Amino acid sequence: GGNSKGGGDNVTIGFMGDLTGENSGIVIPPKQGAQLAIDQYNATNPKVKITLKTYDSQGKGEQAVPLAKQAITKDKIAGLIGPTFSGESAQADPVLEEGKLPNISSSATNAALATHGWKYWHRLIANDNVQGAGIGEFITNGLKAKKVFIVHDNSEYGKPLGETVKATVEKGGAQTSEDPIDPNGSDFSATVNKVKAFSPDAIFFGGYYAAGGKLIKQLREGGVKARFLSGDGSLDQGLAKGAGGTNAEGSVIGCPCLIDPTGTASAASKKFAADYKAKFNADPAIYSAEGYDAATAFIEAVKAGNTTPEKINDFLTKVDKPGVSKEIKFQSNGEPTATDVYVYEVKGNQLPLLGSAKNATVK
Amino acid sequence: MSETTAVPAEKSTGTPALELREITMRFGGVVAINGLNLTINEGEIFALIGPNGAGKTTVFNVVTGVYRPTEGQVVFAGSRIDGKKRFQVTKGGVARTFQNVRLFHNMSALENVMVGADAHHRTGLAGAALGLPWHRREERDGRVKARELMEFVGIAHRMEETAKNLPYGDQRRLEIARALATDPKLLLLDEPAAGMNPTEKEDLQGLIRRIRDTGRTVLLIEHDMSLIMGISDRIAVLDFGQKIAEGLPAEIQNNQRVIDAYLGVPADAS
Amino acid sequence: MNNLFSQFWPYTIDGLSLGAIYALVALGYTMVYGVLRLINFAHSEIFMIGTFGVLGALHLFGMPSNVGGFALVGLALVLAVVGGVASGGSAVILEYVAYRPLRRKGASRLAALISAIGASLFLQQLFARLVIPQAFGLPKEKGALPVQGHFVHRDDVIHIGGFELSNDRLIVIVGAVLMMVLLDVFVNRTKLGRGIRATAQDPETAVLMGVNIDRIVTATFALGGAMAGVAAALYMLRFEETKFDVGFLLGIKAFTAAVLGGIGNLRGALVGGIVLGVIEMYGSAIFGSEWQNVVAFSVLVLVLMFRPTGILGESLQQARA
Amino acid sequence: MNDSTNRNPLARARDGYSSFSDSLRDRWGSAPRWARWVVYLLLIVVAIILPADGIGSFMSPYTDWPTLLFFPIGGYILLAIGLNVVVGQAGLLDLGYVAFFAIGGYAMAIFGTKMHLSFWEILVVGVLLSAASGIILGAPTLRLRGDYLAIVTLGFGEIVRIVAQNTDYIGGPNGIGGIPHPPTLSEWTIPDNGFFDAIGIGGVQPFKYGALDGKPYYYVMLLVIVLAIIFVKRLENSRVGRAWASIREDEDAAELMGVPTFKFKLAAFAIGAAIGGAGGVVYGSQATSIIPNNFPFILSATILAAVVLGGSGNLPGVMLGAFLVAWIPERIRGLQEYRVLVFGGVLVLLMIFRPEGLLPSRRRKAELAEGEGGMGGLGAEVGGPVTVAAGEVGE
Amino acid sequence: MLLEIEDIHVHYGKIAALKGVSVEVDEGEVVTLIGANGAGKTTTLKTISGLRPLTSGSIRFDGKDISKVPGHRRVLMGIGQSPEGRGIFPGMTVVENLQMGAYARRDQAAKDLEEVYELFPRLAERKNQAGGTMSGGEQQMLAIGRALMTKPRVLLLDEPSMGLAPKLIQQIFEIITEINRRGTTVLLVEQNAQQALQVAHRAYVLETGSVVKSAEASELLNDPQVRAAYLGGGAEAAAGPGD
Ligand SMILES: Nc1ncnc2c1ncn2[C@@H]1O[C@H](COP(=O)(O)OP(=O)(O)OP(=O)(O)O)[C@@H](O)[C@H]1O
Ligand SMILES: Nc1ncnc2c1ncn2[C@@H]1O[C@H](COP(=O)(O)OP(=O)(O)OP(=O)(O)O)[C@@H](O)[C@H]1O
Ligand SMILES: CC(C)C[C@H](N)C(=O)O
Ligand SMILES: [Mg+2]
Ligand SMILES: [Mg+2]
Repeated sequence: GGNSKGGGDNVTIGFMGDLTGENSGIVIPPKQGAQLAIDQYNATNPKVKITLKTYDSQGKGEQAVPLAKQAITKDKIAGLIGPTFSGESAQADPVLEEGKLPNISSSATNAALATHGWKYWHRLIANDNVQGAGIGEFITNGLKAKKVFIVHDNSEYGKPLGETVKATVEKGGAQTSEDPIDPNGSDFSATVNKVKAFSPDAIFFGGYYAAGGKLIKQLREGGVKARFLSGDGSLDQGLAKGAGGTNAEGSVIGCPCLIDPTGTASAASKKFAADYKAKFNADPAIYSAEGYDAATAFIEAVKAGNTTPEKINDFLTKVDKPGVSKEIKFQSNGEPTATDVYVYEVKGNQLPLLGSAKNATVK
Repeated sequence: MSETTAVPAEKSTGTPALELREITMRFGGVVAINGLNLTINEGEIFALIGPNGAGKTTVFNVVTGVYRPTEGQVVFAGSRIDGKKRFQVTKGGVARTFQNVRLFHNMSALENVMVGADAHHRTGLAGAALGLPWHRREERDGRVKARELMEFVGIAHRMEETAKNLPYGDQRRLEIARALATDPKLLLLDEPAAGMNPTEKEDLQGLIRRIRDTGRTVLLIEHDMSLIMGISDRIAVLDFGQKIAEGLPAEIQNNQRVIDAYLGVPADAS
Repeated sequence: MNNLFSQFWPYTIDGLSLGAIYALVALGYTMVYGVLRLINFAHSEIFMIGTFGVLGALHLFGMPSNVGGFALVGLALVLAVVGGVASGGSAVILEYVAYRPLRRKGASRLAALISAIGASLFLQQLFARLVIPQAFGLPKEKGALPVQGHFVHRDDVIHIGGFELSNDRLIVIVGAVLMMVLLDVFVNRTKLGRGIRATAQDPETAVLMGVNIDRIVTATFALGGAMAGVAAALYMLRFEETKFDVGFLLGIKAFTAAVLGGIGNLRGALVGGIVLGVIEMYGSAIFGSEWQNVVAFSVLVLVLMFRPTGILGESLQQARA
Repeated sequence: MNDSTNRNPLARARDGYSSFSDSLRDRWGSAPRWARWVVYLLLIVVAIILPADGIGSFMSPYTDWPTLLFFPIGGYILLAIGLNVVVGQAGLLDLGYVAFFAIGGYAMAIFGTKMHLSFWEILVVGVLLSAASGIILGAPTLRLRGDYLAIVTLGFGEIVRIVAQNTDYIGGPNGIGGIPHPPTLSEWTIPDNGFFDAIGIGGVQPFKYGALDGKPYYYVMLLVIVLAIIFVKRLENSRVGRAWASIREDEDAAELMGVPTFKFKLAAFAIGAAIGGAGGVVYGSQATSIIPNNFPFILSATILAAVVLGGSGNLPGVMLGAFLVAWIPERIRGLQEYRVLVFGGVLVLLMIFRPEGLLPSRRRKAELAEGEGGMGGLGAEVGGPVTVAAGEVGE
Repeated sequence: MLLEIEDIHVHYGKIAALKGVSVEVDEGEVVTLIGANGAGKTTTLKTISGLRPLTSGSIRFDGKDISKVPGHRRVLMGIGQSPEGRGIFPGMTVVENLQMGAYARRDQAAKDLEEVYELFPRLAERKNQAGGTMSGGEQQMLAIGRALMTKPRVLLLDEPSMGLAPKLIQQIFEIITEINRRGTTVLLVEQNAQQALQVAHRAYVLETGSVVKSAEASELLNDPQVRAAYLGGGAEAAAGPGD
């Protein structure tokens, strides 16, 4: 085979995720974040330039796996940002591991991903155990809910998240009931009726916003008034849009991420928000900063003179640099060190931050 | 019940091959067969005639297991066959042709006959997949038998042709060859001469005789009187699902009830 | 179980309104199947096109908001016409492009089935990649996203104890049954209907009776498509959202309903659709929503084991003697 | 074909192709035994050097060629061979064939990760399990005719997938990860020198199985495919194949000619299922993780498309069809988001162009031309735009 | 000439079924086609009614070239047919089948329905039975009755006597004579050549896709060659048992 095995004056970093599917709304922001970091780096005229190559898996494992192989054997990229969803990660990561390709996910949160002893796998967000516990605690402490209904989309991401939330609120003394939905279905009335029968104070949905919006709509139309909560998969304006009217108003969305369009968190965050807005004419959204930071990790590696996957991976074990979203630093199992969960509220078209899940409250 | 009694013809051995006992077949309100008793002896050519809709084809369908009779019993070679699966009836020694030709259209003529020959073959999946000698012998035998039968019915030159491309008359012959391949003791022919011209009918007549001469019993439905009168040993006449007459050709021809219901004019007048 | 008892009426009504939509879509499958013996896989896309037709019209004339009462009935009528025309028209085009050439060559039904699958993929992607982005001003990568339009004001029109019936569900159920009755009368009483049935049973002889088969086939697709279009309008009334592959799951269910009722049998489609919808709801109540589709298909298998040609049996064409 | 002079060039090209494939078949049919063996051997040699980079750079500019050869190409071919038994030979429309593929895959995953059986053991177990599930599905439903069976099989496919999705023991939606590769049989490396390098397989370790090198897997798939072909071909040319054909043509008549139709239909189902299961086992061992969504309905539809496109009932045709259906979407990856669109369109066009399939069996060709119980009669009328092309219309 | 068939060639795939057949039928005639199995009689009728495309040659009806006219329009022009194999709509009742015969007509068909019932009382008895469950002969009656319902100018009958009881066969030929007397032209295909020639004015003999003879019917009836080939050498002798 003929391609340059890295080491030249150009290194390719990949980004893999759902770029055209129905949940692409939460994948485009991290991609743009990564793009921004790399463009900024290349603009400094470095010796080794970095190219970002995108792989559109549509969030599906069966598409991610061959793409991963292709990235390794054919494109011979040096590092990969992604895959973005948990399901596709579970399928593609073993291939990346065997192919010894360092990868950093900016958003795959499934807890089990960290349990395989993978050496090349990393992520820059806290996992669903953390997220689920955070949201669960918020439900019992912040909301003081006594009856919680859990809905999930039976996906690799939604189901474990829903179940963690369930376990957490049960520990917090709440009564629960549960019903999964088929995210591709259109009629959730069976679930709505079940919710009505249970008459909960709060409903948690583990899943992505496309289905979440529909669910809220049908719940509200079915006369269910309980507060709606969800996780990072729903942290997108698409949720409110799908729910229609003011149906989603007041819903609370948790995320192990800080979205900071106004740049209040730090100077770096402020600069990032400004640059992002300038480049993409949009505020940073979910995981934009994490995408940026994941790219930064690779950029740092390249800056330090590492251009082969092996060496870049070695570098990642040691990297410790303040990023936009958090400290860029990995534990030995690939998990990030920071573990904060934040909650956001749906207000019209916006998703303002309520605060840290630990101590936030709603009116 | 009919008042006529069976008169054994001289050619039959007198041992019954097929017996229908009090068969009734109802379809909703239609009574297609009504308390029919019929005995066909080994080695005879027995004709079943009657007006359209009298229930003749239905008799065939009951005998071959297509329908389970509403009432009554079908006894073949001493044991009851009503209620048996269709392929078991065939393996037991009863084969038929159809009023509307039902060949395996897109298989070659030879293959059609080989399907019939397979009725008595035993090779299962394993034998065929592993190409066991037993299987290969059966294949060879089947092919030889099929060839012989096609010659026997007079369409040996059509061996490799696709069945549906054969002229109608040859299709009828092919159906007969296919049925013979299952090695029946009793062969049921449903209007085999339909669509044939008189010359061809004469050939057919010879063929049916030769089939009988190989030791088989033939039960025949036909509307062509010259054929019926020419070859049947005995004849039964159905009308509205009931037997209105039974006997030797000469008796039937002149039976007034038969003439009224069926022939219109005495058969030899045409 | 408890859920089912405490929420019996809601489950039943939701099942009926879901089933009504299944039934209307099933009609298209049943008609086309009856005449061409073809599982028209692209029928789900015909439905999808209907939903976008409806949505497009709403966008074009300004999305109303909070339509309720008699205005909603009126709007439903208008949308049904829009959906019917969009779907009926595209069904006719589909037949012309993807099936007619095959018919001319005397192709097998299997070949037509594959053509149908190809057409189904093609139409889905055509909408996802080109039509939706164009018509709704989205970037072309976003054509796969759902498109919404919110215009219905829902309230309960009947309210007796636990029995609550909302206006949208009422319109869906009544609308579907009405269409079904109209179609049934049409097929059984009119000359064109007789032509459809004759073609279904023996096209060649139908020609000898002076039946113009091409016209019959066109009419069949137009009618079946129009029913899907009406279903699409009712669907939009209920769910106010659609995307390029809405038809997929619904199509499979509708076909299941058609088979359950007895394929080729128009009344069977109604019965099958309603039974399937209600059973899905009850099943979800008892076993959990994740088993909804398993319940649906299991019931299908059970019914067919006892009635191999569906609840009402075949009718447009019957087993030949 | 009649009167080809007044036809358009496209139609003539089609006739040319048609008569070419006919004459090819004739020659094949009359070729002596040794000649056929030479061809078989040549084919196998070609299959062995197929994963070479040189071929790959043309065949697959966008994805890794050996991996592509293993799956989808090899996988689809195997599945198509299996489905062809059911659809092409016995004439039973199965729209849920993916279920057996899934059962094989899950067998590999479960026995590999939980019981620690080795790949070769699981291959046997998986095949038996899928065959058994074929019988379990078939026994109650094979009484159904035609499209009633189709929808029931479709339902079965969905049931299998959803049950997997809802069963925690097998990982629910997460599926099963960490599926072991087949044990390495030998570290032997094809010498990386002149000849082997020239044909592009130098340096390959054909018996060492890892996630990245697709070639060793491809060879396993190849082996299974060859075995399946031998098996299926022998059946086809025997009493069993004849029984299937007769059932397809006229089930009632077949039964009245002594064919135990139920038994043979069940056998077709079981064999199809077994082959699908074998595919699943091989696929699972290479994928290292499987989830329920790897087995969607659309895969059943795709395999069916492969069978029909290639020429239902004719093995080489079916394999060609599977190859195209697997390969075209990969080859046109350059079209990006339009590739499924184009693929759908190509399917329609191919069916319009050659409704009987690319390499139909002669028997099937006649049948398709006749359009038995199909759309044939619906095009039977004279007149309309394509009058002359209706030369083949049946009745 | 009402119907002129000129040198038509027709193929089934690659097989030539008709190799230059020319037949003429004049207004008010009964013309019969006879010939062995596979001679192409059915194909000729199907080609006339537009079910098979022509490879070459032409068909003229009432002076107009109808070679390219779609089949259903030919029915409107006045060509009716009772097809080989009967072509009963199996899922339609007997009445509905008969009504299908009047599909292309604009006028009232109630009177004709009564006439058909009169001709075939069995059909009246079984008005509401599904066509597909009728016996072979009953279906044949239905097919003929239905063809009569089309009130065609020329009626194509493909083996109308096939599968009928002797008594009915006589009746069928009487009916043919009768409708011809009332003004319908008939083109009759029959295996029962003897009787066909008795009712026909003229006849054509087909052999493997070509016309080998055409003449007045009465002439053929006495033609020794025809007698030998199509009327059965021993047509009379065969009535008794034995050869
Ligand atoms: N499945 C069925 N359902 C209802 N009626 C039936 C069915 N099968 C047969 N019949 C009726 O039963 C009667 C006997 O039919 P059968 O086919 O046995 O007549 P046949 O004696 O063979 O007549 P033909 O000489 O016309 O073939 C007919 O009146 C027919 O309509
Ligand atoms: N569907 C078909 N496919 C191929 N060849 C056919 C088909 N139908 C008829 N043929 C062939 O065309 C020729 C003429 O057949 P046709 O049916 O017109 O004969 P026929 O004179 O009506 O014979 P019969 O007396 O048997 O009805 C025959 O050689 C026949 O084999
Ligand atoms: C983009 C994110 C919402 C993805 C989600 N956290 C997952 O693990 O699948
Ligand atoms: Mg009969
Ligand atoms: Mg004929």
